[in-house]
This record gives sequence, structure tokens and C-alpha cells, in this order.
Amino acid sequence: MTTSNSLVYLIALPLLGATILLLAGRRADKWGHILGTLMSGSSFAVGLYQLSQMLGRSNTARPVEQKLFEWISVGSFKVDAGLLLDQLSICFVLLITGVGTLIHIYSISYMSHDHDRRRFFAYLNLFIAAMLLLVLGNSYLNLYVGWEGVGLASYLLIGFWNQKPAYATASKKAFVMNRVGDMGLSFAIMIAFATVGTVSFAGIKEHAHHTSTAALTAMGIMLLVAATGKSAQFPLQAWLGDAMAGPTPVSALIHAATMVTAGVYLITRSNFIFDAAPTAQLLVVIVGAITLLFGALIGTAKDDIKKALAASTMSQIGYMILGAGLGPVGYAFAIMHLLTHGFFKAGMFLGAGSVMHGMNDEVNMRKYGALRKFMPITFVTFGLGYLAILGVPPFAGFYSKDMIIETAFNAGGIKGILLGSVTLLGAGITAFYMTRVMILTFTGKARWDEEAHPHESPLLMWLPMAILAIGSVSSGYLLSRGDALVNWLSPLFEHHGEHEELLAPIVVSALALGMVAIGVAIAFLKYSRQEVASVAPENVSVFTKIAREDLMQDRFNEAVFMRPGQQLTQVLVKTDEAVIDGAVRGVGKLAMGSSSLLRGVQSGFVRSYAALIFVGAALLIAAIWVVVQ
Amino acid sequence: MDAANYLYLSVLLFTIGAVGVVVRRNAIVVFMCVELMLNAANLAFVTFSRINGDLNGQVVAFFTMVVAACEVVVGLAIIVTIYRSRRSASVDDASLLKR
Amino acid sequence: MNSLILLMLLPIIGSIAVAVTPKTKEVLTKQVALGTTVVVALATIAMAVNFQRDNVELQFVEKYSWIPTFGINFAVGIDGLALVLILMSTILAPIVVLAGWNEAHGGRWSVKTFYILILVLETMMIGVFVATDVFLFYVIFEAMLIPVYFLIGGYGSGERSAAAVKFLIYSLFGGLLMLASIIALYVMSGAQGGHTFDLQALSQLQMSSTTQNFLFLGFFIAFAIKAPLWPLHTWLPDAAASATPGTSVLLLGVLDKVGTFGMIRYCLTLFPEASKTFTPLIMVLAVISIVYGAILAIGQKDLKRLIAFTSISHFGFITMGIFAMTSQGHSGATLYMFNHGFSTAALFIVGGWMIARRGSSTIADFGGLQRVTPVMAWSFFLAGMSSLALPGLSSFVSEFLVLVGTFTRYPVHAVIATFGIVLAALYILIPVQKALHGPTTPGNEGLSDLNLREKIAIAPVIAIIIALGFYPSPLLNVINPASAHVIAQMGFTDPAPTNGDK
Amino acid sequence: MEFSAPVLNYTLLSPMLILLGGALIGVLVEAFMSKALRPITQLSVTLGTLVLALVQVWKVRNEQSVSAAMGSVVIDGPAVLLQASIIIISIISVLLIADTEHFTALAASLPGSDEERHALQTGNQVTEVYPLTLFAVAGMLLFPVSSDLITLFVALEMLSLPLYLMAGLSRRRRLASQESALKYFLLGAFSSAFFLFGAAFLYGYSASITFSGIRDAVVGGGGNDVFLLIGIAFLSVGLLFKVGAVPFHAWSPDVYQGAPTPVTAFMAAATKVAAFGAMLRIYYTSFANAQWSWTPMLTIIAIITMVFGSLVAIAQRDVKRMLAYSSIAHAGFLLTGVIALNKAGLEASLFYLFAYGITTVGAFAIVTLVRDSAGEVTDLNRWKGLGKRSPWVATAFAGFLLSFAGIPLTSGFIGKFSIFSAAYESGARSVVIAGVLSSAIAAFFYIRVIVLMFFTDPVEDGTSVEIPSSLTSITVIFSLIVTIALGVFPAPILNFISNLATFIR
Repeated sequence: MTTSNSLVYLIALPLLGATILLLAGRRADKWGHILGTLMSGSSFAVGLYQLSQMLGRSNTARPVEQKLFEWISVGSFKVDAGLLLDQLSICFVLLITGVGTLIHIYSISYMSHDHDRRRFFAYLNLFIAAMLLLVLGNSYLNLYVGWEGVGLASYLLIGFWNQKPAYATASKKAFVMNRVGDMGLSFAIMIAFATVGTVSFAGIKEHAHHTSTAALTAMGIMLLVAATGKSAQFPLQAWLGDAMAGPTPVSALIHAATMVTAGVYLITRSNFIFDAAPTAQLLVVIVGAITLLFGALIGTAKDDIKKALAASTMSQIGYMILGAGLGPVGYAFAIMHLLTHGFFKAGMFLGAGSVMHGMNDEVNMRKYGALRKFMPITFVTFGLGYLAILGVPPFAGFYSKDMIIETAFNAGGIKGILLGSVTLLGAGITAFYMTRVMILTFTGKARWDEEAHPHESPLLMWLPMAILAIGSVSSGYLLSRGDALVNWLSPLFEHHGEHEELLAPIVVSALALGMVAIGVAIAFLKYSRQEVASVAPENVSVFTKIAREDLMQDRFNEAVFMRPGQQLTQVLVKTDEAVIDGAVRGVGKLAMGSSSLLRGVQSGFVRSYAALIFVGAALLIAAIWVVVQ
Repeated sequence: MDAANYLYLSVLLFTIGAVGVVVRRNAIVVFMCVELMLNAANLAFVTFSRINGDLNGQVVAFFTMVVAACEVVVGLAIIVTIYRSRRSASVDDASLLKR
Repeated sequence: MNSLILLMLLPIIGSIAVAVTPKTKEVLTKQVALGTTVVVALATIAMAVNFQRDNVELQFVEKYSWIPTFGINFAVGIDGLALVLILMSTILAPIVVLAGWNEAHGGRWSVKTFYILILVLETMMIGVFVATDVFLFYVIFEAMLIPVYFLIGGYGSGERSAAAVKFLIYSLFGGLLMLASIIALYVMSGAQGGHTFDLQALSQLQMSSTTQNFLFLGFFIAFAIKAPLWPLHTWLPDAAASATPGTSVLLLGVLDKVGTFGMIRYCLTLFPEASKTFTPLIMVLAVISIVYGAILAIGQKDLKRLIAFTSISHFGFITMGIFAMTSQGHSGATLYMFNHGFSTAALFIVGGWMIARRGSSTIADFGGLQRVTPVMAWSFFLAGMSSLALPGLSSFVSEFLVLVGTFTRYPVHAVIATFGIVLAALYILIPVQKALHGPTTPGNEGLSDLNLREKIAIAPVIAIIIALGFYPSPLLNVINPASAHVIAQMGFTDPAPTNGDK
Repeated sequence: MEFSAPVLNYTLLSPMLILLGGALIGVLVEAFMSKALRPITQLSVTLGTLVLALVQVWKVRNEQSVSAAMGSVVIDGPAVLLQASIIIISIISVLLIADTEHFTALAASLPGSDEERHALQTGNQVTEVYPLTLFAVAGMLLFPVSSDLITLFVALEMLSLPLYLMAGLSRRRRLASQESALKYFLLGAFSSAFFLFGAAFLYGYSASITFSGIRDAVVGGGGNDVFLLIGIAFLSVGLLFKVGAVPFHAWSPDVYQGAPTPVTAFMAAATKVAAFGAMLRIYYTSFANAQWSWTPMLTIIAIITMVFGSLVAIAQRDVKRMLAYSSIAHAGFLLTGVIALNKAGLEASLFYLFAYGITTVGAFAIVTLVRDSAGEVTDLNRWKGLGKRSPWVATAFAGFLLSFAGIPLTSGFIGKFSIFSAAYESGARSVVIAGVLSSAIAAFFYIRVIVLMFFTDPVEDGTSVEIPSSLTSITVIFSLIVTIALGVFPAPILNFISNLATFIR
């Protein structure tokens, strides 16, 4: 396999940036943001360079490796600090560094009023580094480092304004729920080592075919658990909504474009495991299906623009997971949707940020309205993203999402029909709530608070939005032209025979567009025809209530895990004090008590002492009697 | 007459002495009971000396008497001091030190 | 310089130097103490450099007759395991001195006494790891209780004397059980060709399995109390809560390691069969410690007690790794001992500074420190991250090795233990949120950030934590041969990949 | 029948003879010396005699003879070691006794009577304690070397009678002191009656009063076992009383508390050595082959003794009583040495006796220092914060306590280790276990005192620490040095002991 010495720079540069910014402290306040952006940008440059190199090589010779040093080596457990850049990871590298850099630029302006901006950029760089390590690691353990690294970065960024207790809690929640997922990853690694004897992708791929299905299924399920944690999939989805506590660029980069898609990466990367473990694969599909509806439903009820977008992210990733679960045919489409989604969702988040920026950080869409006149650029870029996510041809989503829907139908049999209809339904709901967002934000009449005087954002902010908008328009077409992406990735996946088509692509698209149209129509009737209250109406259907409550996810977690856990803790703390330590103290008391009891023997009367001696002697004689007899 | 009887006698005397020590209150009496025990021992010695047919036992008896005499001196000295300071020879009154 | 005995003498000499410093010149006293510990640390590092990694035999062996009547020698020597632990101890010592520069002032006795105790303790810390004569080991094992006892009772806070007594009685009790076992060994050695306390010779003794089990228990209980293993742990939180931060670092960081060290060096070496017999039980206790310690840590309101309970959880991991009897588990456990030394040190040192500044160790009394004292907050955060074994920090490597090594032989235990990492996230992030995040609690606005001395003290700790996270090989290369040796002696081989029994 | 004059080996007997001589001189001094010169003369005479005796013991250290006094006294290694230990202990105790502050000016006078006050004012301090001490020491030297029942009994009384009197000499709390004398005397006499009765039956069993004769009878068997057993049992009662083993211990707490502290120190240390010396000799030589009969008995007594002593000590509030109970516990530990019945056991016991004796004297020496206007303060609650008021005294005491507790690097640890391992070697596992456990209990109350001294704040009640007189400081420092030295580097003394420690018959 080709080796390269320059892979490490991809990670090293942003990492260096983070370190400098953190160590330099306030001294770096003046130039910190510049440095951060440069580091991310140069990492992007390295990525482009690597891509060019890669294009220059033959299809099979494209993957590049770099072994840095021997990381852990005990007995047969050998893990190198090694990087692997192949057709899959390069997509992510470019997405991460590319979108990342844009968002750095955006943040320069967006965070300009925050006197901790330097720290913010340090975290951003840290995140970029960790995320790159995640996608570049050549073994599950290296991936694990990046995996928790991004977790840490996301924790720091969600809690960037942790002086607000709620935000601090949100960050903690995110970290802990991620850890639950991470546990799955560690299990997967342990199983891998115990059964296959290695934890490197290559090694496991090599042995996969003569490893029992049971073991692979176990690994697959554990990887899925990890994915659900990181990608906010059912049942570990609850943290994503709260994660919106972070500054909007964070939501755009981490909780829309990159980190949350790590689960999809993990599953596609582990294709050799899932291909051999149908059960696990089925579970993946189910999780994806559930989540895409789950997210979509939540999206319909949210008034907070960021939470609405977060819900939609959840649901879109559901699509990707579902796609990835559909096996070799699905992987490429999952990745494609991931990329396109990276563009339009990031774009829309930045748009949302721009809106908030103009409406002094108001997030409630019911307080928006008629903004298209005041922030036209934002409106346009957001709108393009909107069209993309709806899947209107020829925008990006049209290519990627329809592919997934189509593949879902083609999954065959009842499974196919079910999945297909779920994805279709999802598309419809998506159309509904996105339209709702559009209408509430940009059209209708203004419902602002007095002091709000909306204005278009400065260049540094709308430029990235514009670029991303271009992406959301063109990326789908570019990636799918002549199955570009599919062919690009194909060497990584083992293809078995094509599935028979249940429905022709055109039919699927038609159906999809139909659903979308319905969704849009309903939204129009509900929000454009009639007045929108600037405060959320209380007399709404129970379903809406439930949806607003994020389908009770938090209540469930609290009732099932949190409160019992807290009670258990309290009980144990008391038991430790009362029972275990009590026993110890009891021994002491016992000694003390018996002591004061025995003191009684010492009556002070000479005659009783003599009696003692007498009895003692008598006992001796008695003993002797026994001995003699 | 069987020498064993003298042994029984000595054991009896010894026991009487020992019980006396335990039950009597007056220090002097208690002390006399101790003397009784010593003499019981003497009797045993002499008897055994008779049984074994050597003089050692009788020699011991003499030693014991001497020692007992010394004991009397010391003992009475102590008892008398106590009596003088407490105006009582009851051993039960002397129980400051306990527990 | 390659003489362990000289190394042991250095701190003693230092303590004498401290003793002769004039009472009025406290700074001089501290400087002498600091200087001594630094010299010792450097000397140890020098030895580590000359240590031959791949030689599993004891190195730097020295042996002088001490009490010939009982065949007792003053015999020392180190293998990889011991070397690592000495390194940890001697590197921690100067950090503790520097970090706790003003610790001695709240005490019952003079500053001099404090540092004399610390230095004497350092000698014993070295000695307990290098002793290769069981009697010598026992003597130091017991004798080192005394300085700690006076450090806790004399310079601690709160219920210090009660805690000190609890600590001492607990340890003495364990020690006496061990003494009984040692006597038995000694007598048997006499019956089987000459009284001796030489570890190698004793490990060759023939004994019935029942005897072995009893003697094993004698040793193990003593070590389990030190370690501390559930349910023999209750002395630790009290002791840690009342001791000065520096003392706590030495107590949890070094002294408690004597327990886990002893399990490897004595329990496994002397009683291989019994060790195997009791492994199932011990593994269960270890897992309980992991989860139990973590849960109780979550429930604590006092910062020091919280850290103490996290250590109970960590010692569970170490014990589990030791008795998993796989090279990963074993090396992991050893590495864990080293890393835990530093992560706990970081927690206690920084926690100590926070407490000293705030004048309270109740977590709720802090809040918003990240904005008031960023450097201190960051140090605490990093320490916490390493305590929850964040990948990229040192403890991750060891913890993961332990888990993987355990999983290959005891999957169930490993799985339960892994839940510990979620609990770890909770017991670290809860205090982090309460103490560092949120609005600044009234009364904390004025707190001062770390001064230069404190920065210098904490820097090496954090450096080690990070460096070993990315590049643990230097230590692993020393540890692996030693662990492999023990595993082999026990007659174990790592389970081969099962391929899922296909 | 013609009379043959006894042949005596005066060199070997010289230590005892010297002491008796010194004692007689003491009596004469008491009678004829002017009161001004009396104390100093008595002190010098006593010390001189003791030192001389020690020199003599050293001279004969390599001698071995059964016929030193017509077979009534045997001089061998253990004898020398025991005698040496006793004399050394006596010397440092005498240094404490020299502080007349502890003794009543006129023992015969009524407590608080004018007579007494007058004697005190005129400085007419009687000093009979010195000759008494010497007599007692002489008896103690004879006790472990006597090799027939007569000598043993005489020696027993010889060491006891002076002690009975000395117990009553305290200047403060005289009633208590006299009471302790009375108790000690009555119970002592009582137990020696048992002793004698036992001796009678041994004679009856073996038709001999010499140990060797008894031994031959035991080896040969054939005798009436009932006689043997009664003999052993009752003789043991006498010996166990002296060493203070449960249930024959009851006197010791009261006497230790009542007697003047220097006397307590002396008898706690020296009597134990002498009594155990005799016990070891008779059990190791005469009764060795009847092991089956007495091992169970002693084992049980040993276990009860150590557990009882350690337990009851916990609840003590008076430092002297606490030390008394601790000495009971130690008697239990020492009994394991007798039970061991092997050379290791003998060596261990000899070492333990010496080490323990020295430490005990040291500990009581400290007790003499803690006083208030009304004399010694033995109430532990008033020892609070001693470490703050006078750190060195407190530290020394802590050192002694740690040695009692058997913490490594003190003589106590080496002693415990050696004696337990010897017992274990002889298969007496149960005793070892009990010993270890009771050590754990014991540690508890030793540490409690350390806590009192160091970790609790002083109560301002006029409890102060006497600036130790040079003599007392000598005692303390010597004891402390020995205690530590024997813990850190015991090799020389252990070698010395193991070269000598063999009973000859």
C-alpha cells in the first residue's frame, strides 16, 4: 500500500493551532481567530493536495497509509499510531476541513463580540483535529481516540457559554450520552481483539470471512450502539436538541455537517463486518427508519429554529444510517447524502445564525416573519438549502435522498416496501416542517419584539453561506454524474449482484416529489393562509404537545435512568456509611463493650481475687481428672 | 496404718485453708488460713518422705516453717499498719483499687 | 549511581539536613526538602536509564546480612514493576513538596517536622518497592504507617485524629494477619532447608493447598485493605478527606499502590495455586469496587471524598487487571498504577488549591471558577479528564489494556467494568459543572489564579499525563517483560483469538 | 553418720552473695548512718553492689555447673542471661527509686500523722527501700537458677517478701499503697501455699526434690501420674501467679497502681524475668517429657491471658492500670515461649524478657515524670496534649508504647516475631493466631494513648512534666536506646543469646 508522510499534517496543523491558542491565553486574543482559520484552511489545502495525489493513482492504489509510531504493544495486542487515507476518508477530510474552514471564517464575524472568541477558535481547531483523527485512524482504537476527542470538543463547544447552568447541563448531557455510545465502541473493540486478535480495519477485514457470524453480529450491534450515540440516533438521540445551546456555528459544523455523521462513517467503514452480519444490518436499518420519522415528527412542532433544524438533522442522518444499513448498494448513497447534507444543512444553520444575529439572538420563529426583505442574502441561501433538503430537482437532496428511497424500495420483499414507504413518508414530513420554517421565518408579517431591528449580516458571514448554498445546489449533480461517487468508493465495498428493481427510479422520484408537494401544501394551508400567533398556542392536539416534548424522550430517560440512578446512589451512600463502615465501627464498639464488661471481674475485693485463684486451681485439677480418666 | 490417709488429711487441711481464705473477712484469720495451707503442704511433705523413705521431705518441712515465720513477720507488719490507719482488719474494707 | 540502598539513604540524609535547619528559617527548610526530593527523583531517573529492559531478573541487586539468627537479609533489587513504581514515587515527591508549599502551616507541629516525616516516608516508599526479603518488606510496610499516621493526624484538617487512627488500626490489623502468614512461611522454610526470607527461596516452598490458601489470605487481606478493595475501603475516604492534599497524594498515589504491588509481587509469586483458587472471588470484588466506587463518588458532596472514591474505583480496575492473568491485563494494571499516581495527584493537588483558596471542600461552595481562575480550572478539568480515562490521556491506555486483557478471559467482568466509564463521566463532569461552570458563586469572585510556583508544580504532572497518553511505549517496554514473566510463572498464556469458535 | 561440709563454688554464686552482702550493709547503714548521708550512701552502696554483681555474672558467663551448691543451684547460659537481665533492669529501676519523692518518709507512721509530717520536715527520710530492693534482687537471681524444690521455694519467698513491703511505701495515696501491699501479700502467700503443695506432690511422685530427679522420674514414668499432674498444676499456680497470668492475675492491676511507681517498674520488669526464668527452667528440664499433660493447660491459659489483658486494657483510664493489663497481655505472649518448648522458644523468651523488661522500666520512668502539685498524674485524661507541652517526653513514651504494640523497628516487634515463630514451629498454631489477634486489639489502646498525647489539645489543670532528674533521664534514655537498638539491629544480642541459651541438666 502506498505510504505518505504528509497525512499527519492534516491533523497536526489544527491541533497545533488549538494548543497555541489554549496555551497563549489572552495574549492571543488579537490574532487567535486568524491563526485558527489559517490552520483549518491549510489543513484543507493538504487535503486537496492528497486528493490530487490520489486522483493520480490507479483505482486500487489510491489508499495511502502513514505509520507514525508504535502506540500500544502488549503481547499480541499491537496498535500503531497509524493513519489511513482512502477514497472514503478523503471525502470526509475535504468535508470537514472545507466546511470547517468556511465556518471558521463565519465565526470570525459571528463571535466578534464575544471576548472569549480565541477560546472558541481553539475549540474549533481541536474539534477539526479530533474529527480528522476519527476518519483517518487506521484501526478502531485510533478511531476511538478521535471519536472521544470530538466528544470532548463538542462538550466544550456546547458548554462554551456554560455560565448559563442550562447550557452547562446540556453539554454534560451530550458527553454522558455519547459515553454510553462509546461504551459500545469499546465493546466492539474488545470483541474484535478477543475473536480476531487485531483491531485494525485491514486486519479485521482480512479475517472477517473466517470469523463466526455470531461474533461479527455482536461487533456490528456494538458498533451500531456507538453510532447511535454519536449520530443522535434512536435511542440515544436525546442530547442533540439540547446541544443547540452551543453557538450557532458549532451547531452548523459539529451538530449538522460533520461530527453527528461519524456514525454513518463508522458503519460504512465497518462494511466488512455488517456485510457478514445480516442481523446487525437489519437493526441498523430499523434504527435509521425509526429515527428519520422520530426526528421529522419532532421537527414539525419546534418553534425554536435551531431545534427544528436539529430535529431535521436527526432525521436526515436517519436516512443515511438507513442507507448504510442497506449494504453495499447503500453505502455510497449514504455517503452521498452525508456530503450533500453537509452542504445544505450547514448552510441553513449558518442562515439561522445569520437570522439570530439580526434579531439579537431570538430563536423563536414565532417572533420572526417577513425577514426576506431585510436579509435577502440569508433568505436566498437558506432557500436554496431548503430546496435541497426537500429534494427538489436539480438540487443536491434530489440526487442523494431519492437514491436512498429507491434503494430502500429495492431492499426487496416486505422489508423493501416498508422501508420505502417510511422514507417516502419522511420526505413528506420533512417538506412540511421545512416549509413551516421558511414561512414562519421569512414570509408573512413581522412578529418581532420592539427592540428588534433586523439587518443583513456582514460579508464574512454571508460569504460562507453563499459558498455552501452553491454546494447545496450543485453537489448532488456533481457527485452523481456518471455515478462519480459510487465508482470512486466502489473499490472499498464488496459488491454482490444488483438487487432487482421494485420500482423504476423515475417512479420513485415521482412518488417522492408527490409526498413533498403534499407536505408543502399542508404547511402553506396551516401557516400562510392563517395568522400565526407570536406565542405558541396551548390548545393544540395531544400529538403536537408530545412532539413539542420531543416525543417524551427526556421524560423517558429521566424516569427510567436518571431518577432510579440518583436514588440508587443515595441508598448506596447511606449503606456505605451505615452498614459497611458501621460494621467496622461495630467491631470497635464490641471490643470497648466487652472491655468494660470484663473490668467487672476486677472487683477490688481481695477475697474475690483469692476465689479466682481458687477456682482456677480447681479447674486445673478438674482438667487433670479428665486427663487421667 | 496406711500413709495415704495422711495425704487425704493434708488435702483436707489444704482445702479448709483455701476455703477459709476465700470466705473469712478478718485479715488475721485469712492469714492464718494461709498458714494452715502451708502446714498442710508440710504434712504432705512429711508423709511422702515417709512413703519414699528418705529425709528430704522432712528437711523441706523445716525450711517451710522458717519461711512461714518470715512471712508472719512481714504479713503482720503490713496488716498492723493497715489496721492502724483504717481501724479495721477487714480485707473487704480495703477496696480502693478496683476495675 | 546504581545503588538502591544509597537511593534509600538520600532522603534520610535530607531529613537530617532539614532537622538541622534553624527553626526560624522555614523557607530554607522547605528548600532543603525540595532539593532533596529533586535529587532523589533525578537519581531514580538515572537508574531507570541504566535499567536493562529485557532482563526479567532482578537488577541492581544488593544484599547485606541483617539478622543472621533468623536468616534475614537487607536485600534489595528491582524488576520492571518495581522500577516503574519507584519512578512514580520519587517523581511525585518533589511535586508534592512544591505543590503543598504552605501545607505544613496548619499543623500541630513545626514545618520542620512535616518535612522530616515526608522525607522519612520517601525512604520507606522506595524501600517497600525494592525489598526482596519478605521480612524487610514487612518491616517497611508496617513502619511506613507511622509517618503517614502523624502526617494525617498532625497536619490534616477536620476529624484528622479519628481518621488517622482508623487508618492505622485498619492497616495494622491487615499487617498482623500478614505477619502470621510470614511466620508460617519462615517456619516452613526452616523445615525445608534453612530459615530464610528470600523471596525467590520462599516461592519454592512446598505446602499443602489448604496452608497455601490460608497464607494467601493473610497476605491478600493486608493488601486488599491497602489497595483498598471493597468492602475493606471505608478507611480511605475518611483519611483522604482529613489529610493534607500532599499527604493524600502520597497516600493514594503511592502507599495504596503497595497493596496492588504486593498482590503481584507476593500473592502471585508465593502462592500461585491459591491465587488461582481465589481469582474468581477477587475478580468479583474488583468489579464491585469499580462500580461501587464510581457510584459513591457520584454521590459525594465533599471534593476530597469524591476523589477518594474515584480511586477506589480505579483500584478495582488495577486489581481486575492483575488477576485477569493476561499480559494485557497485567501490563495494563502496572501501567495503571503509574498513571493513577499522576492523575490522582493532579486531582488532589489542584483540588487542594481550590479548597485552600475557597476555605471549603464542599463542591457546592464553588462555581464559575472557569471564568475566575481559568488556569486552575483547566488544570482541574484535565486532571478529571485523565481520571475518566479520556483517550489521548495516559489513563486511557492503561484502562483499556485492563479491559481488553480482562475481556479475553473474563468477558462478563470486563463488560460490567466497562459500564464504569459512563459512571466515570458522571463523577467527573458533575463536580466540573458545579465547581467550574455556571455563574460565579458569590464569594468566589476574588479567588486568585495559580501562581508561578503552582504552575511549575502542576506542569510536569499534566505533561506526563498527556505524553504517556500518546506515547506509553517507554513504560510499556519496561513493564511488559516483567508482566510476561509473572504470567509465565503462573503458568498462564494469553487466550488465542477464537474467531468466534468458527 | 559423719557430717560432710557442703562444697560451694563461690565464684558461681558470687553475684547472689554480693547482693546479700550489699543488702546487709544497707541494713547497717540504715541503722547507724546519719540521716543526712543516708540516702546518698544507700544509693551508692546499692548501685555499687549491683554493678559488682553484674561484673561477676559477666565473668562466669561461659561457666557451666550443676554442682555450684550441692546441686541446688545450676549455673548455665540461660542462668547467666537471666541474671544479667535482672541486674541491668534492677540498676535502671534503682535510678528511679533514688528519687525519694515517691516514698513515704516513715512507713511505720500513720498516713497524714504529725509523726510522718515531722519526719518529712526534718528530712528524716528512712531509706529501707534500698536494702529491700537488694534482697529482692538476690531472690530474683536465685529463683531462675535454683534446681531443687527447696531452693526454688526459698527463692520465691525471698523475692516476694521484700516486694510486699516495697509496695506499701508510697508517699502519696498511702491508703491505696498499703492496700496494694496487703492484697499483694495475702494473694502472694495464698499462691505460694499452692506452690508448696504442688512441690510436695512432685516430691511424692518422684521421690526426689531435685529437678533432675523429677525429670528422671518423668522420663522413667512408672510413678503415680495423679501426683505428677497435681504437682505440676499447683506448682504452676504459684508461678503463673507471679507472672500474672489469667486467672491468677487479679493482684497485678491493683498492686501496679497502688505501689510507688519506681517499685512498680522494678517488679513489673524484674519479677517477670525471674518468674519466667524459673518457669522456663522447670518446664524445659523437669516437665519436658510430660508435655502431653501441661501443654493444653498452658495453651488455654496463654490464650485467655493475652486476650483478656488486651481487651480489658482498652477501657482503662489510669495509665498505670493500663500498663498493668498490657503486662498481663505480654505474660500471655511470653507463655507461648514456654509452650514452644524448643531452643528457638527459649532464645525468643530470653530476648523478649530482656527487651520487655527494659521497655517497661522506661515506660514507668515516664509515668514518674508526669505530675502536678499532688504528685503523679496517672489519669489518662490529664495526659491530653502532653506532646505539645513536652514533646520529648511524649515521644519517648510513644516509642515505648509502639514497642509494646510490636511495631517494626522496635525491640517489641523482634521479640513478638521470634516468640511467635518459635511457637508456630512447635505446632502451637492456635496460640499464634490468638497472639496476632490480641496484638491487633492491643494496638488499639496503645494508639489511643498516642492520640491523647499528640492529637488532643492540653487541658489546663496544672498537670506539668517534671524536669527529669539526671538519674531518671539516664533510665529513660538508656531504655529508649535499647528499645530502638534491639529493634533495628538485634543481631549481636540475638547471637549472644543463641550461643548461651541451652539448659544443662
